[in-house]
Amino acid sequence: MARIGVFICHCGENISATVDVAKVAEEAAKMPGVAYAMDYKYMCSDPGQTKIIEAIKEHKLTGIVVGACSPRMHEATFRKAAEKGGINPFLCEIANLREQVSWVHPRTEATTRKAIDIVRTIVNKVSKDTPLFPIKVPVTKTALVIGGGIAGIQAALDIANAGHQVIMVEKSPSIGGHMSQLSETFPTLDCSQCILTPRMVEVAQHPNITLHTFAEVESVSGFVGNFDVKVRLKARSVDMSKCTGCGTCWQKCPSKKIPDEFNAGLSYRTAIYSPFPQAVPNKPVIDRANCNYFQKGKCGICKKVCPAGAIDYEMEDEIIDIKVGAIVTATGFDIKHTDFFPEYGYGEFKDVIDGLQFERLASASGPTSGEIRRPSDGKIPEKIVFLACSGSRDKAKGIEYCSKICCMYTAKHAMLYKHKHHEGNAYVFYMDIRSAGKNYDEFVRRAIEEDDVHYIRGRVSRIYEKDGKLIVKGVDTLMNAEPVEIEADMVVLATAVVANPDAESVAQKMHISYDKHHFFAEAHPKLRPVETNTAGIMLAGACQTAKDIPDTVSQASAAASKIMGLFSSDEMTREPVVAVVNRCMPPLFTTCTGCLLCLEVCPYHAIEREEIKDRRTGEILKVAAKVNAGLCQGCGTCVAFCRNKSIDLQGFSNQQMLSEVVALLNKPF
Amino acid sequence: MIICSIQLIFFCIKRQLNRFNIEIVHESIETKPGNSLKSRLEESVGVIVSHCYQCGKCTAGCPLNEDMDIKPNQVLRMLQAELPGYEDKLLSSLSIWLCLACDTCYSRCPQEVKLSQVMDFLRQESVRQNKVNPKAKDILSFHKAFLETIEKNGKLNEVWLTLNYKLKTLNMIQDVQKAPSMFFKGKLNPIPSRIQHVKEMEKIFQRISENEGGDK
Amino acid sequence: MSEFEPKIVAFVCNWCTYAGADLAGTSRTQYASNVRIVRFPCTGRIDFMLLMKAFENGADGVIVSGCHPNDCHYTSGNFHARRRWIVFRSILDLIGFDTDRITFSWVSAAEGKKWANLVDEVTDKIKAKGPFTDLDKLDGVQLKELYDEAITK
Amino acid sequence: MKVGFYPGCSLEGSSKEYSKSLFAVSEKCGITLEEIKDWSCCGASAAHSLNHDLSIALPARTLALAEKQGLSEIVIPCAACYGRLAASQQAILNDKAILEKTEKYIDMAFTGNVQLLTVFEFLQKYIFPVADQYIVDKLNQKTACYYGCLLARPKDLTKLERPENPMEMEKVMEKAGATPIDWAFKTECCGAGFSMSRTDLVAKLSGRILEDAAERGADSIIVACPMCHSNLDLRRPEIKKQLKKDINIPVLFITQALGLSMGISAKELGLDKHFVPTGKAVSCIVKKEA
Amino acid sequence: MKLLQNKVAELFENGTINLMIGFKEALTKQPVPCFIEKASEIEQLIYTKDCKNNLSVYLHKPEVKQAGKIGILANIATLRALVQLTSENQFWDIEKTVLTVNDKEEVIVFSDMEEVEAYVQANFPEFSEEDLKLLDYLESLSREDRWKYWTEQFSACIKCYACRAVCPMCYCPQCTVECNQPQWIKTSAQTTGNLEWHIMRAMHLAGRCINCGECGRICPVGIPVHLLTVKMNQDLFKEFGTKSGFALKGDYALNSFKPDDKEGFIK
Repeated sequence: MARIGVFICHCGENISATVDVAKVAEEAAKMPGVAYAMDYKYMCSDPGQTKIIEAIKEHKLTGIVVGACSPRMHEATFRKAAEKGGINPFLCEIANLREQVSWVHPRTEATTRKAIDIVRTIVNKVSKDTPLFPIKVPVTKTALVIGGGIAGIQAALDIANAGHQVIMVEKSPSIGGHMSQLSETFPTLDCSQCILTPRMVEVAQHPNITLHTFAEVESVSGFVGNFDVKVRLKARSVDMSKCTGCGTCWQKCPSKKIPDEFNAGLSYRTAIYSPFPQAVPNKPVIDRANCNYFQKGKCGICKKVCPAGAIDYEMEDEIIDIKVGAIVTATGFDIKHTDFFPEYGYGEFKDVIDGLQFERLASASGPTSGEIRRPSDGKIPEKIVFLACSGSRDKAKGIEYCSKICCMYTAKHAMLYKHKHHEGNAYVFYMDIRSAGKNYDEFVRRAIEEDDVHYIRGRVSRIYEKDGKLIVKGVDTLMNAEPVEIEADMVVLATAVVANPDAESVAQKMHISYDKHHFFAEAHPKLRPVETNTAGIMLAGACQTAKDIPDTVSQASAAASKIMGLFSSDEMTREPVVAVVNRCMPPLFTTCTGCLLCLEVCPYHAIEREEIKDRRTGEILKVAAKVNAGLCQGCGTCVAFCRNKSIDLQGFSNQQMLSEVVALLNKPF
Repeated sequence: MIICSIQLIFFCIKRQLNRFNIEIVHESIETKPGNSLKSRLEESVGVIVSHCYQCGKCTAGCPLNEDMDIKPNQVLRMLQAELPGYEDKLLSSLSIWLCLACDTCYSRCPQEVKLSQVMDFLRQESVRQNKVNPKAKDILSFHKAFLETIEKNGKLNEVWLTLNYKLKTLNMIQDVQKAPSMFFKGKLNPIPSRIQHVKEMEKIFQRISENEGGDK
Repeated sequence: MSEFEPKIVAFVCNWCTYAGADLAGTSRTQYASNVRIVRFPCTGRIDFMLLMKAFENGADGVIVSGCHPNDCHYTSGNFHARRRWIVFRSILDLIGFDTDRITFSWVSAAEGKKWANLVDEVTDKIKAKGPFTDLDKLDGVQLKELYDEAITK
Repeated sequence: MKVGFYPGCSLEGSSKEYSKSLFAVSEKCGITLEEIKDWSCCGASAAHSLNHDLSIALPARTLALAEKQGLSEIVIPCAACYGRLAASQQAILNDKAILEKTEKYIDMAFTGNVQLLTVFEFLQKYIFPVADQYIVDKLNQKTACYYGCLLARPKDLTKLERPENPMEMEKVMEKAGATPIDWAFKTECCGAGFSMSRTDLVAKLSGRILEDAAERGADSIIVACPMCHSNLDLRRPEIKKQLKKDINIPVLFITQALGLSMGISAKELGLDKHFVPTGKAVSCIVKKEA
Repeated sequence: MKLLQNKVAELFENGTINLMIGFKEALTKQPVPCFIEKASEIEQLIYTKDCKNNLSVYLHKPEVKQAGKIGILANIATLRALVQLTSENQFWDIEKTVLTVNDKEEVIVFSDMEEVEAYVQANFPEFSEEDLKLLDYLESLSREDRWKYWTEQFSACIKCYACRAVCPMCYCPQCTVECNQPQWIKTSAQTTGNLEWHIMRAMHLAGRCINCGECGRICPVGIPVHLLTVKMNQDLFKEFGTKSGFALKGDYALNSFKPDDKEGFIK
């Protein structure tokens, strides 16, 4: 006979404010199989846990139910306590009384009834629980880093320096990411490339890092410690082993009018190109969509001029299979472009540019060699208007969130402009200045106080072009909402930070969650900010949400350390929530019919054919299905699929699920 | 023709004297918590003023921003803050009458606040509480003349409207020079065109005014 | 007589809808207390037999909810579940079972609000429909009636 | 082909030429416009300024009549009327309580199954497919296509592809052989309903519009709203006073311009009814080369 | 008939089979199954259009399996069953020779299952018109009337499980109704339990039923149970294009999916 203990947590007042916790404990005590019930202010606290441990011993409990917050919060805590008390941790289950009861309902009897129902359900589940024992699986001590921006670079270097193998996959021809495009960085105004390029080179030369640029992840299968990843190495059309990076090919390439991604479309590049002079690896690729040879079938100049004979038009995409134990997702972000703003001209005014374009204009390696000139006619603008919150915090445009970095980089932009043109006028339209960060607010104040940037509080309604000027119609809400009209030479929109266009499909390949803006979801917003809900996959950088460089680097290092922890032992234990095919006495052996239709259902190919043989004669007595516990992830799809219930899922067994349903019902809600 | 016009003027004056009061009931409403201007607005129009975060984009784009005594974003600000005196100030402002309902504000509003509906509501409240700004009397008179005209005729006749409006404002000279040329271009039709079932029209007005009486 | 309070059982997956319901809690989004959640690892684990058992044991409505297509934590559990639901609905439809009492939905971990709305909507719908009594009327008398009928023939 | 038609008050009075030209163009293209019997005024800005229920009930009466008449689609050339009718229909269909209330007011059933067409939608759907065979002349001039507010806003009612810089009218003008100019005041407000009550403001707003069109070299301004037309055409003396300069660009209705390209006479299109002489626009026209 | 008997005699003679499952005449119009163990008994073997039984159901019986080499005379439904069962991995321990008589009354002895598959695919039967008519009628009813119809039907069920016994696809050594931990379905013959039993049966056979109609024919209280699975097969074909008993390499709707399966019903 089961002896179950029920422990109801008040969670301070979080639960007790709307649920009559004493009543719940009282009712629980009456439930069949319950030997002990109590309520306490903080079950998860040390004294709370001690109470559980003592109760287990004192009342000889065989299983416990904790009515508290979501099992996603403290299941592990309480299972550990149960273990300390001397019972199998899987005989401890959580009744979710906070997230799904007290926080979502008012203080009524119905709410308390719901709490009691949930406790009863879980008591019934526990009474059908069986002890389970963790499964050990080996760990492949190689990490995959997806994305070669500053986040990926930092994570890869940290893991590699700890002595583990790292494979880095970057989709563009060079690593470096958005940071390599920036001019100076706030709040120190040090040159972005100067601090980044040494890191890039280190990645390329690190003995523990294998770098695949111009490559993308095709698929991810397997599970923590044992992921199988397919990587597509896109055809570069250039043999990396022969190419010396001399540059003859791109100097001679006749297709010269392709908008240059690195310069945010402000200049042109050739069809065979290396994105920028400090690229790593600094070897070109052919952009086949824009190459005369591939599009029209004639040209072939690069092949003729290449002194190393490295050009290979026949090259094809190659898919490689790699095995890794953990993954860092550092796929970065995108920004909205000026065509996202109808009221600012649908991107049709050349001198209305976005922040990244301004970075390129201000960068010494940019198309104007660092002179700030407007794109339409190359004139140096006398008046620049910066619009913060362009698209951010704009529900109507579908982006409610703050992009976090714009306040700072707008201040930086205005400052850079003023440093280069003391006589020029810089105006910043803003709603709020969000400059929380070390030395950040001081930086903004410097722009206002020392560099004489005019900050105007108000949003701009419209921009139109007249006689080569951009008429900016704004408002000064600090001046009795006075309408403001500025005839500007150039307008810089601090456009919203958004997820990469392919973020959704990346997330789906990895089976990680993402939010409605397609930013990847962390496992817990506060306590597990670098892990995803899929064990073994970590997040770093702006693919999770808009981030500045210091935050990105911190998160990357955190992700790396999570992985180093994972790699610190040769084996890892997995939860024994796995499917099992039943066994019984001969001549039946198992009720499984051996139809093997479930083999197709399993997403992990964890089910295999098993021949049950006579030990002496070797004669096949029965063919049945068998679950490989090492591969099984415990989804239970096979369990619901099996016609005659021959497979069951440990921890979510048929008996448990059915008794939960029965316990819930048969009485008024 | 002349007789016709005289008849028309005569008729208008008569109507002006025993004016039928369309749906406009003057009354004063006490400001109680839960019955504030804001809560009534949110209830009847469904615009939530707290959505506005005062970026000022509405004012920046408003075609008449310079002429408004209270700027569009400030209208919302006053509704949000609900400080003593704001309500009176709002209802007796000129701005609410200057709003052209061009919807430029709403079409660019990042928080999707339907400001033109707020303005409609405030106008109706202003009339109801008899707080119309003196400078807006002409605009109000025009609106009233317009509605009276269609109540009686079902559709608009510009001569009819103009005369009615001029009688209300006693501004006889304005636009007089335009009339002859419009007339000869065939744009003015002194004989009031009417819909067939004028009675239906009156009934609609009547039912609405009865229903509103019942509501309060 | 107090108002009819429907009994609704929700069969949800652990990774999306259960997390979505948790999010509704963390964001303090209020919704009808008529729902009781049963947590499964995946929608693929939800046996159609359990839905029948829920009705048999007195549920007035059932919600089945999991990850959106392509978002399944286990890659394809929800796709298999979706096929099963299609087939299950068609058999119920043939038999004339009131399929309006079963609501299928996708609620992701980010959709706390959607979860709350879903529960409210289903609660209202079932309230309007009234208690589920189709099964209550079945047992007991028919066999005897049938026997009597057979005898008289 | 038959399409329902709601003229609205202005098209019977001060903007007769809009109606006249629309009929001329439709007739040319074999489209018959069937007027809603006993239609009444939409209430315009007066109704929604003073009485919310009235602003829904007045258009609803006309829409209910159209339903009774069995019209499935009606074209509403006046942008203001379109705005009121569409807003009313949307409000009723979105809220059952409003539907019930309104049906009581108008004492008629309302189903909302009449589809409302703006003048652009009408041209696009019925005139465009056949227009090419009737277009014989080229307008051969720079036109400033002016939308004003009510053709462009609110965006959920007007259904324009690019509400901040719409191109629907430009497409019509290109068809008619004109060169639409790129200008900044396409969707700025002209002062609309203040024509009579605050003529000073109308002069200011319409003045800006005319000024920009003139500075960018427009030969004509094309409109599709009677209010815009009367403010830009009729209020020229006040605008002159405001700007302290005379701008004599003629203002044509979109249907007039299209009619001209189809070889319909200026008189038939009502060009003689304008205050600003339209000769300048007509004189640019050349035969379309085959 | 002689032709068939000669052929089978030949098979006995050359040792290809040592048990023949076929049909013999009965008192009723419909022939009944017979088991022939020696060549001398061959004379009773017949095949007519009225041979409707699905003999493949006997292949699951241990007594039959013990015989070793089995010959089976199959109508088209039986052939489909053999194909489906092969795809479900059920014949790993059985050596069988399949015979059929085609439209031209020719006797065909299949040399392997691939030939059976090809024959089935070439002669794939339509749904019977009678069944379709009944289904159409049911569909024309209101939901409430359908519910009434079926619950009345099921109230008559006496849980004799004849439908299961006669079904070649119901070969589980232990059926879900026999599970008692947990007890999924009430064992007594009450309407709710009966309803659950039939819904479950339909679910388990959806996409696997080969439309032999045996279950409906055998039902002692005359419930048209086969309609449930016929309808399932019809819907599955409409929805996913799958056919049961059609291919050896399975084409089962419920262990596969397409990312764009319909989901209009999902909120």
